[in-house]
Amino acid sequence: MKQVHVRWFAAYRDLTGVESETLDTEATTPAALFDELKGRHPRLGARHAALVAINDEMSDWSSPLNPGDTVLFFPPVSGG
Amino acid sequence: MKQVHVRWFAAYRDLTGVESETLDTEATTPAALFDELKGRHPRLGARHAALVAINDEMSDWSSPLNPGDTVLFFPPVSGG
Amino acid sequence: MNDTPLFQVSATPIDIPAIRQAMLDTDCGAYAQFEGWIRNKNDGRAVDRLEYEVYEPLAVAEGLRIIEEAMQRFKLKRAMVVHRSGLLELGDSAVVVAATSPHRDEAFKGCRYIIDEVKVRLPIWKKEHYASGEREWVNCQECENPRN
Amino acid sequence: MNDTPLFQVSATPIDIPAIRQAMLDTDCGAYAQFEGWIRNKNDGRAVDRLEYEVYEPLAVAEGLRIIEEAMQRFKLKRAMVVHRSGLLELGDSAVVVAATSPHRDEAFKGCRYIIDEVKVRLPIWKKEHYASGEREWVNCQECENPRN
Repeated sequence: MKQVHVRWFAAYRDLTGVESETLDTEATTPAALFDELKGRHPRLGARHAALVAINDEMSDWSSPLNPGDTVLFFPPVSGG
Repeated sequence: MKQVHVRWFAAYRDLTGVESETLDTEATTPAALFDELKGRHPRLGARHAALVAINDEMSDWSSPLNPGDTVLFFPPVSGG
Repeated sequence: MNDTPLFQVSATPIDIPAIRQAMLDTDCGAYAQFEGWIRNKNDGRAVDRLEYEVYEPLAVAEGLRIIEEAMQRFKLKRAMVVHRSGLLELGDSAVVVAATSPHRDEAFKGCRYIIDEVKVRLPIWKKEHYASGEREWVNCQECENPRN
Repeated sequence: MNDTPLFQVSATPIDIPAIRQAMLDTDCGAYAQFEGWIRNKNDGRAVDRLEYEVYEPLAVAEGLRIIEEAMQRFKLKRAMVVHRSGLLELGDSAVVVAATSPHRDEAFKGCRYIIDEVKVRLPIWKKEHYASGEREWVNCQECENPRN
């Protein structure tokens, strides 16, 4: 088990009702962490076009998660 | 024989030394007229990328020439 | 001129003449500029106004990366992006992209590359406020579990 | 707004904010703009300034035809061109092309089409004044008989 920090943005913040949270997890990737968090936040849907960042760097869904990481979950972007 | 008016633009005006002229010609097209005028203005070269207009309408080099027409000879353009 | 940040997030209306001014360069014959404007409708729904949320630390870092890529791929002399945050009204510019190059083909292609990448890579989200009173995050049909 | 001529020849510096103002349209999400700037060199020769000769009656008629074609082919909402005449200095805008459309693909393509056609179809000629003191009509290597 390791402790990670999570931040939710835009639609995800609305659906989870929180802006950030800290939790202990067995998840080894952002993908696994997201799926785990769907249990805690049942309104979250699939993450098809979502993006993820770790510690303010854009990341892959399969990158390794380390203790103390801050994981940013970005719903599909719509800038421009 | 028919009378036509000719106007020269930009580099052509410099090479012929005139802005406009009126002449009698047997030429039935702007192409033939241009070739005829090379005799009068020996500094004129080939008309590869040149454009032609008749009476302020863009034209083909093989369009018919009518008495009283004004033929505009445009050297290769370079706007923009 | 060279100290103007190439990627900026602005909470106030974008100063377009200032962008052009920062891009001026007598080595360049071509200046291409694109603006995204707030339209009065989207997907057939009447839009009243719009709100942009920008996660600025990452938007700036990724925005600069996009500009760098465009400058290299298209031999741009310079490129700049300013993106709005906050509340926007119809007709406001949401984003301005500018690119210079000695020749026009590169300026057009570089400008196009930047706006295309900005739209898919930057952590920026648009919430539309509809004439009906509803508000909705754009592109987020799939964010919510359909069973809820 | 709708009484602004879509093609203009200007003997004075081009008023770019006025063009943008005339293009504003809340039906449109995309505004593409291109400017041709006077560069400090051409074909390796140092350029000091530049002179445009425009045969205005035909330039306007053909310019409007190009705009019309672009609006139809690329479903533009509106398009505008202003081209300079007379003496220009380095960094001046020789031409500004603007195009609006609901979506960006059309705006970019329409803007590009217009500038490409402007460069080959309009009776406009550029005479470059070089740092060496010489002056030459651009594109006119073949105007003169090589035997002379």
